[in-house]
Amino acid sequence: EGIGASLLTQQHPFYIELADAMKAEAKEKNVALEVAIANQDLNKQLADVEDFIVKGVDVIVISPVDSQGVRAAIEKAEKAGIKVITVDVPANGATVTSHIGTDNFTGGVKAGELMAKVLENKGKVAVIDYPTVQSVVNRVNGFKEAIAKHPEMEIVAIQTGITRAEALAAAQNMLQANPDITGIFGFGDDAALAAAVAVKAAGLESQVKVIGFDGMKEARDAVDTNPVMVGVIQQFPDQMGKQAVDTAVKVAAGEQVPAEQPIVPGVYTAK
Amino acid sequence: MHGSTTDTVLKISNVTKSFGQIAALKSMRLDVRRGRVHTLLGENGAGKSTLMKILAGVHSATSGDITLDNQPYRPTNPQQAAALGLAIVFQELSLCNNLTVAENILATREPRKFGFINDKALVARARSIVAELGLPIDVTEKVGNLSIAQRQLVEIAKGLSHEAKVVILDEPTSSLSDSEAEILFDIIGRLKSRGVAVIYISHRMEEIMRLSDDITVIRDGEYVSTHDRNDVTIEALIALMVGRRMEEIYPPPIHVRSTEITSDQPPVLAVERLTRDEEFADISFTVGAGEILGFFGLVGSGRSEVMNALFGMKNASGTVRLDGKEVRFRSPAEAIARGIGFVTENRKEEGLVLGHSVEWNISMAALPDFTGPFGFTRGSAERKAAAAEVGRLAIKTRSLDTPAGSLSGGNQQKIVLAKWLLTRPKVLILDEPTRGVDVGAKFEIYKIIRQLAAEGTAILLISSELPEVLGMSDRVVVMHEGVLGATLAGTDLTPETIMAHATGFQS
Amino acid sequence: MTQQTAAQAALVRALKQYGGIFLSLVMLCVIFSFLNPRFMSVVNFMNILQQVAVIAIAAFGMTWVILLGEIDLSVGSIIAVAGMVGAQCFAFGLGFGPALAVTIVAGALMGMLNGVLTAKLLLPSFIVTVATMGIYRGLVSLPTNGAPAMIDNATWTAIGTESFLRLPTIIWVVAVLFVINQIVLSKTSFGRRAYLTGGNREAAVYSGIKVDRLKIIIFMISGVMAAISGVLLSSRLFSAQTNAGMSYELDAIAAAVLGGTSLAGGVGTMVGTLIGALIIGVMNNGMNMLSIPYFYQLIVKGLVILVAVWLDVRAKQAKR
Amino acid sequence: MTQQTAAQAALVRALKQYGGIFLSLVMLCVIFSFLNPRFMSVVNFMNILQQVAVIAIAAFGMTWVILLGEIDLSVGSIIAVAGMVGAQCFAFGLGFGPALAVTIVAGALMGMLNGVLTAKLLLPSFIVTVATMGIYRGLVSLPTNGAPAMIDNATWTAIGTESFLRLPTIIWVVAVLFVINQIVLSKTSFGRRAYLTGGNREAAVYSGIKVDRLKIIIFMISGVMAAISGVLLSSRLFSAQTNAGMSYELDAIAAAVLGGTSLAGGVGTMVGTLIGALIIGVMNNGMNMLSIPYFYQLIVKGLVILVAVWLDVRAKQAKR
Ligand SMILES: Nc1ncnc2c1ncn2[C@@H]1O[C@H](COP(=O)(O)OP(=O)(O)OP(=O)(O)O)[C@@H](O)[C@H]1O
Ligand SMILES: Nc1ncnc2c1ncn2[C@@H]1O[C@H](COP(=O)(O)OP(=O)(O)OP(=O)(O)O)[C@@H](O)[C@H]1O
Ligand SMILES: [Mg+2]
Ligand SMILES: [Mg+2]
Repeated sequence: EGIGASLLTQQHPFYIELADAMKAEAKEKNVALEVAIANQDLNKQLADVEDFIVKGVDVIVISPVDSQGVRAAIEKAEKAGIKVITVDVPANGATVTSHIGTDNFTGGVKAGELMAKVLENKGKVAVIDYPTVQSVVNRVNGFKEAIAKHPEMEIVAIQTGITRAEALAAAQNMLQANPDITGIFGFGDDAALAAAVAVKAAGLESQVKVIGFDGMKEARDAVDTNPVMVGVIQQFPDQMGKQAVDTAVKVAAGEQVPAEQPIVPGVYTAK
Repeated sequence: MHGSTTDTVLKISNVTKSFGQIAALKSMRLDVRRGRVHTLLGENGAGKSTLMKILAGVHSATSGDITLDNQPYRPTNPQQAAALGLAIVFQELSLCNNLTVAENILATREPRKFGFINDKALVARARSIVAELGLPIDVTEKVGNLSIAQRQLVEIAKGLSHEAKVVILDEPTSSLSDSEAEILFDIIGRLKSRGVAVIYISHRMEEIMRLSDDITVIRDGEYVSTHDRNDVTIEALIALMVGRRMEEIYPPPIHVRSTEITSDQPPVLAVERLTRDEEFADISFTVGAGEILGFFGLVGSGRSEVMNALFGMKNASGTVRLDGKEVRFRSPAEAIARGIGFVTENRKEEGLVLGHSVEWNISMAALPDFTGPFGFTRGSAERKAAAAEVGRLAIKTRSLDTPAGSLSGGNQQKIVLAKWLLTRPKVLILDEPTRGVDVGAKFEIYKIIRQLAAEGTAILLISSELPEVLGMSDRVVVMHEGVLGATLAGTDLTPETIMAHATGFQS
Repeated sequence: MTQQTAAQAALVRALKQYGGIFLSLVMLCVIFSFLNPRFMSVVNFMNILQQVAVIAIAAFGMTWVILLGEIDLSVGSIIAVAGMVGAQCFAFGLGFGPALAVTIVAGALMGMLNGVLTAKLLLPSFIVTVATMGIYRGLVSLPTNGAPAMIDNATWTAIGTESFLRLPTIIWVVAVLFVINQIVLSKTSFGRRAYLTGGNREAAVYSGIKVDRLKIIIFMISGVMAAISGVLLSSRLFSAQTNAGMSYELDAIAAAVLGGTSLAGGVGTMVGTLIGALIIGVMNNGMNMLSIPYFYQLIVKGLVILVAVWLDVRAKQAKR
Repeated sequence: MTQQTAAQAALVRALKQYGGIFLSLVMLCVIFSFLNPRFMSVVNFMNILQQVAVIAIAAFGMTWVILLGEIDLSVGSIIAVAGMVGAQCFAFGLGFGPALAVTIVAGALMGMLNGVLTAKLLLPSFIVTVATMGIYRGLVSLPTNGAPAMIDNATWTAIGTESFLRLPTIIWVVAVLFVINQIVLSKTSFGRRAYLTGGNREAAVYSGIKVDRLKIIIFMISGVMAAISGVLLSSRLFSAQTNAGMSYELDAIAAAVLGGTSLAGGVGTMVGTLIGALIIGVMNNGMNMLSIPYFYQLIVKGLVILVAVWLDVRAKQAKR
């Protein structure tokens, strides 16, 4: 009956690119693909999976709202004899047939190293985070670890800025409170782009550098054109989506697939 | 003082009550005796209801002593007051429209079985209460579907549904017509003969003289005097109450323009065969400039419905001519624009915005007159006009900015009147314009009505008080169960003929 | 009157009372089964009931609050706190019983705070519960700093996953709570007082009802119902999520209002609320079954709410 | 009365009317400047004003709606739609002027739908706007399938970033809208009608006020204000986000209620609403400056709302 995919959200370019890649690959491979959007609500994700089970799909692809809570959905599917593949965020406490995702911690470390490089190993840095999302927590942890290796660098403020508007206000206020900040790490493109706007509004373009994560087109363009945006950690949702569908097709056909299929993020800096 | 103190059941001495800076009661006293009807008489805002609410445990007195059967009496809530032997029928309707009559009457006292409400017993008990009181109400009907008068009867049933030593009736007849009032008087007679003390509040002098044993007059929150009914006259009481003598209750007609009002002039308003399903049918009448056309009928005879239809609130078939031209109003806004004014019968619901100032309420219907270029309000003109009305109608208010809701009932009624006077209507509909208004204020309102008529306003006066209709009207339309009973004028205008048509014994 | 005609009369009355809304529910079911044959299956109805349980139970509590003419926007946050309290209890080493008790008491306390602020300080409940919505949502994140907490108690998680007498346990919970709420509302003096107070607060005071106490208790009921919702939700998810129940208060309000509860107070029933919740559940499930994209689902859901409330308002007007 | 004493009297009256809430605002500012000296600076106040602009403007519209005793929960979604409409206009090749006009008309239409459903079909505005909140949120995602849309019109983005006469343009926009709303509300008969209708709908009808029309116009005002908010927000972000303005309706309501607007209708002023919005803005900014973690911010914000509303209610009771 095809593949059912339950995705975390549809309001973020990363997931849109992921979904588009999946749809394209499904068309290529000529399999039916249905996409449900959990809208960041784990309960809705569970309901979506339950509804897939009733519909009788062959394989379910999940990008979990939460690594731990997704266990319920995975167990339900397996009870019904349906194999599950996770993308982007891994599942804890339940085994899935395969996981395809970015190594967020490594990505965070790369961001920290890039920050140290552009700031010449010294200076005060701020972070815009989203503490309820595990993959973001991993990124920020990686970033912190990399910064900690440099004794003359310090993280002076961490604020939550989930939407672009919130991130803009958070960045403005952090800059106001700590005018000697020289670097800002945004947990995602939205946060970084908002931080760049705040830097410009505060007239600190020559002082503050911004690094983002995700690397969607808007952010890559900004890196190319805006000197404040010095770089962005680039994920590859297109690869992820394609690979997820390929894996699902193989699983449906009874083939063996590797349990872990990590996708290492890249570092995108100005050309 | 008179009478032996031994049969005093309720004794109030030196009670004061203030709401913030307003002193509603200053040094109030009252001795209420078993088996007697004690009437409390005072102008609007004198503090009668406030005193009763203190007795009922709704308010607590600021200072003073009250004893019930020689025991200190200080209820903190209505349930406690009831348990101590006090029953009250409140002036302002205190019913829940979303529940049935039975549920309202027995609220918080529902019969129970295994802790659950027994609905059958509830209805049965309510039926027996209503039957015992002789009230014509269906207890399974929702209160929201009843007319104001019927709700008043429910209120009475609710207040009197349990045994009490003292029964308080705060203006129970203000929205009743005579036949329902008679039922109430019967009930009061039975209570008296059982030795119950009744505190009675009313502004209708005839019924006060008929019912009372003792009469206490209060003025501005202060005790004035207590009298045995047999020792006083209406005139004397009124003088005590308003602080001056009043010769007449109804002002004489003013015939300023009597020469111009002749029968061959076209009427200002001509209504033909106005009909609305299940409410009224084939209503036809005319009213001329300067004429006061009375509308009498028993409660629920459909007078208010007819007026609502005339005013564009409800659809009805038939024709309405204003100054000879056919009109059809789809909203009150259109009716007002063509010179119709409507003093509605329920001032709290349809008349006033209680939370807003006296000024805003008075200018409300005439707002277009106070609107200048670009829609700006003309503040000073508005204020001047409102002040003039307050002065003309002698409205007792601390300032124009006082919220209308904090005025006494009679003064609120005058504000509603003032609101419509400002629109300078050609036709003014008055639906129970003196409901709950004291005699002094009534006289003022009557004078204003006469004055308006003299200035050429055509007036439709609806009233359930027969003396009022007789005293004020040039002609009287009598309605009975939604149809027109008769239009009476001249020598036909007697209480007997009117009642005969109203009750349908003659048609 | 024979027993049969009494039953018939009751049916006619029920149809009159719930006609508009019941019609909407039936229509939705018919449309969906027409469009997808798998919709009409026992398994799927079990699914729907389980999916709607969390909203339905919160909506029972909300019905009480709205009946009083008040509103409780903190329900979604209480749902989240309840799950987290449960998780922390287990982390603390408590057993199932004590943990459940602590969770429910926590719900009652949060409801009590809403009630006291509304009744005693005379603040509008809308603003009180907007504020506590934020406060409770903040509290839920403190123990884990925003991260979800695992729940490793087998009994707790069994509620959301196991069956009893061939019916999923969750459905039993909903059924029992529905019956209790329905009986208390329609058959006890307490319920009658809620109707009276919601219909005319002044009249209630004059009738000797202790309105403040009533209000506080009713907010506590809402808190407890939300806490039970939170227990079910966390047991379904094996974990307490800090963003659990976000904006569920709106679904709960929608369920109650769809079911004929008047936001002005004084009018409403649990039967109506249950039907309202089912409409929301059927809609969500049916659209998923038809693979309607998420944004279109938002639009359709809004339209269905509008049409259903409109049908209901019209039916009630026609009745008069 | 000399002019000076008249001014003094006005000040005393204003202090009486806004005493409670104004005190809260001053207290917050004092506390924050005490805790962080950088708080008290011209630059930071500009920051606060810009951050609060979106909420404040939406709250002006909300004040009208609440004044009528209604509520508009679709405001946050309208903010998002407005940004997206603007972005699509530019994608379509329109210039700044036409795009702005289309956006504002879109806001008016969405408000009109709310108003017509409420006034003509007699549905409660709470449920109407819960439904349209979903519908409009769904609509915003259709053109881009959920992705944000870039806005590449220099004039549009300049609103959010440039200054005029040394003040950020956004602040000018807020100031102008404040003055217009304030004058229309307090000086015209339209405003008076809103107060009267909110105070007693029935009495307003009998006094010849066309209540239905008034209601529709007021929902349109709310829609237009939200649309302007959306223009500002998207200009600040250089893009239209599909999740823009999510739950801003609650902040707007909180601002209006903090400012003394009564949810029962009939009472409220634009001055109060502006102060209410500033309290919310100062709070968010000040806590960010102090690096208070997000969850604690939620809690503190809730507490401050409670305290401020309570102070205000108390001040009004004492005045009586
Ligand atoms: N809750 C209240 N708050 C403030 N003032 C009040 C309140 N209740 C009554 N008053 C004031 O107390 C005074 C006495 O009012 P009360 O209702 O007792 O008059 P009354 O004698 O019953 O008049 P009426 O004949 O019009 O019913 C009035 O000036 C009224 O404005
Ligand atoms: N709000 C209402 N809902 C339903 N029926 C009503 C309502 N108001 C009045 N009625 C009914 O309409 C009929 C006519 O009432 P209406 O008020 O016009 O009579 P009336 O002659 O003015 O008497 P009164 O005003 O003294 O009660 C009555 O049978 C009454 O029960
Ligand atoms: Mg009185
Ligand atoms: Mg009448």
